[in-house]
Amino acid sequence: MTFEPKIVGFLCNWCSYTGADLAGTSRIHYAPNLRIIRVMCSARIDPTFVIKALAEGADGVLIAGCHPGDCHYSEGNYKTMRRYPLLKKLLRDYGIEEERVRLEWVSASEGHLFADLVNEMTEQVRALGPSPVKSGLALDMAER
Amino acid sequence: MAIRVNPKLIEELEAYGAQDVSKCYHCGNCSAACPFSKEPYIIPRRAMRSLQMGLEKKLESDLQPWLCYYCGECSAQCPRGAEPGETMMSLRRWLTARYDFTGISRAFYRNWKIELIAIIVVAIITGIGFALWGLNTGDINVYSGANAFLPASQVHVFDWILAGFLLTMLLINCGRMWWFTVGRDKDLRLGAGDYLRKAWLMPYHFITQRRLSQCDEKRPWMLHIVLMLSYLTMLILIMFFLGEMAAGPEIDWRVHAFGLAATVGLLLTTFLALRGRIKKVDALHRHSHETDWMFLILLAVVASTGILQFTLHRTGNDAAANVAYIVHMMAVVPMLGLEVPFSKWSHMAYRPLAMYFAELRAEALPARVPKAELPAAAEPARSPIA
Amino acid sequence: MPEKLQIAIYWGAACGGCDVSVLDTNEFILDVDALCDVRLWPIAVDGKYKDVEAMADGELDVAIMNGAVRNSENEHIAKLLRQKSKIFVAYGSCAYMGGIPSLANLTSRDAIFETLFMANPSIEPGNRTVPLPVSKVGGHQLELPRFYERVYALNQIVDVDYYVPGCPPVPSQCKAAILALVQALTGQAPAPPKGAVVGAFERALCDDCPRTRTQEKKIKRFYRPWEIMQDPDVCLMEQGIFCAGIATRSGCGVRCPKSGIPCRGCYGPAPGVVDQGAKLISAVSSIIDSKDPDEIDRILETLPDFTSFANRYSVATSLLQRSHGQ
Amino acid sequence: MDETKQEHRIGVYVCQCGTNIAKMVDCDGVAGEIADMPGVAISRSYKYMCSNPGQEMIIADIKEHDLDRVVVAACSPHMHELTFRKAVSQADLNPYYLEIANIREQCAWVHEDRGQATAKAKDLTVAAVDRVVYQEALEKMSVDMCPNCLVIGGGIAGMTAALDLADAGGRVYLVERTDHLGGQIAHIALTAPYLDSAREIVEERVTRVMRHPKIDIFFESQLTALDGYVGNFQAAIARKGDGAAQTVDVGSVVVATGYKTFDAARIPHYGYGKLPNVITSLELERMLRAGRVETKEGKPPQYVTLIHCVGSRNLEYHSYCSRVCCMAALKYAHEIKSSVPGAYINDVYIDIHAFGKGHEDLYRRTSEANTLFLMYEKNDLPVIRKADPGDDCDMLIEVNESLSGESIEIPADLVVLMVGMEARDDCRELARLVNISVDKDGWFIESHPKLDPVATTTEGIYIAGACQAPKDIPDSVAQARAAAARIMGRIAHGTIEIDAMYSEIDPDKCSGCRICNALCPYVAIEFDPATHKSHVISALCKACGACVAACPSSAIKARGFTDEQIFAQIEGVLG
Repeated sequence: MTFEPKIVGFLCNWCSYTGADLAGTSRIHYAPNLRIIRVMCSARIDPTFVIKALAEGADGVLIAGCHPGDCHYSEGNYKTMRRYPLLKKLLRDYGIEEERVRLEWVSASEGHLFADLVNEMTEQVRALGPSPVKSGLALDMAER
Repeated sequence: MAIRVNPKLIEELEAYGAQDVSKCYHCGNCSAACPFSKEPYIIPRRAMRSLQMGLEKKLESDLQPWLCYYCGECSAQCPRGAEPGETMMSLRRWLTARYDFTGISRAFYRNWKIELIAIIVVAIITGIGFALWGLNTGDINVYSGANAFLPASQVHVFDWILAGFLLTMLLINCGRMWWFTVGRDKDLRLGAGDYLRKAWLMPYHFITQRRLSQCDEKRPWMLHIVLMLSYLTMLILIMFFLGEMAAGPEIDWRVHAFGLAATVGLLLTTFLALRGRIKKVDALHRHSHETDWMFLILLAVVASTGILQFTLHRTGNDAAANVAYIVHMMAVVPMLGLEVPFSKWSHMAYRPLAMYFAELRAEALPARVPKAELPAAAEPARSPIA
Repeated sequence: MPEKLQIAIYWGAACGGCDVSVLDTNEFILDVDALCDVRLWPIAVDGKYKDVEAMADGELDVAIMNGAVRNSENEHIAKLLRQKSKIFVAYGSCAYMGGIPSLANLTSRDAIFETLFMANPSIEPGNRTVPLPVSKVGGHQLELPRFYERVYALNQIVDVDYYVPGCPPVPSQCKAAILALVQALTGQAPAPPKGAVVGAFERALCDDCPRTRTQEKKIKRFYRPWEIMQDPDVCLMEQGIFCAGIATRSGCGVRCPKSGIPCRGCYGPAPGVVDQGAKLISAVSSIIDSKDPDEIDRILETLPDFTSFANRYSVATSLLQRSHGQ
Repeated sequence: MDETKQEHRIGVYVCQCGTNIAKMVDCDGVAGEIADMPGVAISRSYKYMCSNPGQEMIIADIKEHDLDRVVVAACSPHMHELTFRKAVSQADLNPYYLEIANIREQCAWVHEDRGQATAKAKDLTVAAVDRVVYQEALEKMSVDMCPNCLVIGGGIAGMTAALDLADAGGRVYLVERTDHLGGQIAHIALTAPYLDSAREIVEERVTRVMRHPKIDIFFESQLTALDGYVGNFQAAIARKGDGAAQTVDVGSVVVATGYKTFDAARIPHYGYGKLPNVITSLELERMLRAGRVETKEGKPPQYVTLIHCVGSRNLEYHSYCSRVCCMAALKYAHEIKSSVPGAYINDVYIDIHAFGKGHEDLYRRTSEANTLFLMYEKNDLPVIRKADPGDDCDMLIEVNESLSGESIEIPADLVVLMVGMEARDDCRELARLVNISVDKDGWFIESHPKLDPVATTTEGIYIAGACQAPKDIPDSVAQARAAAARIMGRIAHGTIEIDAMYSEIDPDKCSGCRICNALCPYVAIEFDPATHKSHVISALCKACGACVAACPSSAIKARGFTDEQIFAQIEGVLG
């Protein structure tokens, strides 16, 4: 039985979440591995959320917001854009493949793009295998 | 080399009866409605455009107006009331004036009074001429035979001279038409052979009016056919059997049957045409140019006086018949002398010619333009959209 | 005056600074001595593990342990003290969050051994060996504590009652913490809720920082403290010097920033913050003045080794716990 | 977390949406499994939750089983969140005690495997249940509405808005950058399509504004600062030159700063400035107002050519259509004909946009008046050159005429460039000042292109006239009056409701690091130097949550999207 990755997606309400809705209303099929959590703006996405998701057993995390320049709150997505590289540094240092966490821009009209993105990311994470974060502590406790 | 736009041309065309040309905004409904609109003759839209822009040379060398028979569909479909049908009509008048080297028809079309005066003058001269001539050659009470007031043999000579004159005029104008539409087009490569091979088209279309018969509305075609045949019959009778026609008093059915039939045909068609123009039912009768009226009236007079003198002669009133004869000639001479080469009547020559030339063009440029079904004709298709 | 409180002070994986910080309370130490019997404090008084093992459970009133758990000995004593004490206090950043030693969690035991013992140029190639739990030396069997794959904060090994943060806790806070415990135990004051952080405040460092802050926190590059002539009165962050104070619990008296040294976060996350490192990410990125991904990267290059800034003392307790085992 | 849930009575409703959801998701199954979750008092699956019976069911259950939280697993919250909030509040439960799980757009419609879709639907619903227990009762907040208004710009839009507002009784502060009112219309002789006098239109407005007791006009002045929030702004207005600004209290702001005409010299191609008889529409207006249309040589032109879309509908300059030039050109055709009866008018255009009331008629009338319309392709601009000595005209314009397909040359004595509209140079500056956004062309962005073209993304700031996009007079006036009406509505209300979703700072946690201050796109966060703490002006906050994520002390709470709620959801979806 193949490994089915669990991916948590944090989507901004105005562009990406609406884009996901569009994928739905257009009946575009995509992989069922993504679990979407809505936030008003990608700038609301505290890196803690991403780390929390990984700690809770997510194999991948998707952060999606409006395209730069299109933010409903004028510049929220730039704030997200600034956090992302630091977050990746942190993950890298903790020995977590940075591909597990992706920042993407999806507009309200990009239902297709969103579906493709989910499929592509699902395969990417599937290829990486289960997240090393999953209950890492417990494992070490056991082998100690 | 860019063509110079000439906004004044429209004004010139207005003298020929064009109106509302500038209303057209090229939606193309007219050409969609026209049964003949087909590359390279996008009728009437491309002509409308050339006219709006005043592309004089282009219009001059355009056969399009002659390929339109004014069924009126275009005007009916026009959302802007730009009267494309009437524009085509006025273009035919304008072209007639263009083909005519004497400038007479230009004068006629631009100012109908001139035409009227010309007709009256010619009529009076003819009247006086024939009166004097008759009086000093024969007896006013004798219609035919020896010392007839106007002996057929001599009138015959006059007819031939007149025929000769107007034939020359007409031929020269036709020559000019050829030059404008075919001759001067350097892209055309035509040998004598081509001209001969297609020559049959002229009589064919002259007699059958084939193209007109392709219009959805058949009535105009039938009238034209009747008119053409009657006219033709008359022409032959007058040219070759004038003696027999004048002879009498007993009726010689071998000729008179034809004569009477032709007269009826002429009277009938003239009557219907006049009625149409008065009632303005059909599109082609809605806007009449003064020249149309004059032509029809002349035709009516000619036909009626013709039959009148005939009846009077057969009923033994030779003197009255002779008077009627003079009146008859007073109408015949201006009609043939003025209308045929310089005015409306000339289209009977230009239309078949147009079909002929169109076919020649199509032959000459098969590669450049899809050969349309009759008339398969062509000029370089320039417009990307028309 | 009730009979003396029974206390033990012990160090795990630590530098010793915590023990010194207790001594730094100066004459207060005499009050402590007057109040308490110190049953175990390797750095100050004599005492044997077996004495502790001999105690009855809960015989100790307070066990104060500093340092993290790095090896089997640390774990053994931690569990032992927990078992024998009424109140178990994690003292100092290492005990509280893993501290500096837990930066080792970013790598693996093998890598550490390799660097320390095998690839170490100061060791003769012939004698190179790694610490073994059991080894024979001159016919004698020598046992060493087992070196764990990772470093653990105390609460990951045993149940901790109170935490005293700091690297080391400043004497004033040490004093305050001990007094609080004593008063609780002697019924003079209500005991702090279990799991409470004692000897620190309930807000982030900025609250006590004398440096002025403006709205204009916008920087085009970061500076290490020695790279720039700093304005002593202006927020270090605003001068481009990465200071963890914004995400660090106050209590230290803002010693570092006051002396021109940026805070490194030894007092741990501000109350209510789940992950100090994660919070520092969004805080720090908020002051980067650029909308262009490439420029942002360039600016961040001026902030090397970000993780050991963000989680300098808290790798062990960070939410991210990658398994080293496999 | 289960403990927290235990104390609650949660109602869960799984919608089948006819077969839309039921086809791919085992709704009964999901409802069944959820029923066993701690805290879930009742869990149902129903055909159409959004239907009246569906809503009634929720209301009834809340009363009967005294539910304190409601979860609806159905379509996207964008679809029916408000519907169900209303239902919940009808049962006297706070509407924000509701959470929606989107199992239609995110499951039923996008997955092919019923098993997987159902599993995912369950995860999402579980997450919603986990989240909903952390939901809080939120109340909409209301603030007082100051009846005074600030109108920026004394053009037709600004004056109209000012008059409507002042007539309604509020005080209006009208800020005009020049020393006179009237704006662009002051330069126009007649207006399209009815060719009536612009002067009359504008003069009536100007006199009324000048005389109006409720309108204070600030000539040669501009806004230098705008603080506060909807209903309670403080606007600083300064005369050009001197720095001393006067501050006025206003509740609303109408931005009506208009446009600037495109500078024809930017298209060297047309030789504007070099060929003396190539002029702009503005210059022609001047001639028409003077009642004399003539060439630089002082002769009446025989041929006049109007060239459309100068600076508009052209990728090099502005891609948009300036909207008014077509009608202006037609208007000119008439005006020129009446002042130079013999003139031939050529109208060189790309497309004639005659979209407005009476426009098509004007177009028809003009073409009937023998105006020659010549069409050119967007990217194939006409070329103007001096005519040859022999010609009866001053210039020749070469055009590839697309209706005829001919490349032609047009005789011209006078060429009129129909220059378009562009945003004013200071648009971005002003946008920053009043905190609204501009699009790529510099036009102010409305809050919704279709449903709310008058308001902006900042509460209390409205836009009117050509500063939002090229507009003609009626549209500008309409927008101005709409803005005025919107404002009056709010004034009449006395107070304004502010969405319950906003962020708030816990003063006990705030350390005054001021990281959040600069982050807020709506300058809704204020730092109090006295207390050394920041606080959110909730009326200004739009709940984006940027500050919440950034706060290193976790001192800021996004109402409706708290950390606890999202953590719970994360744990929920990961089962």
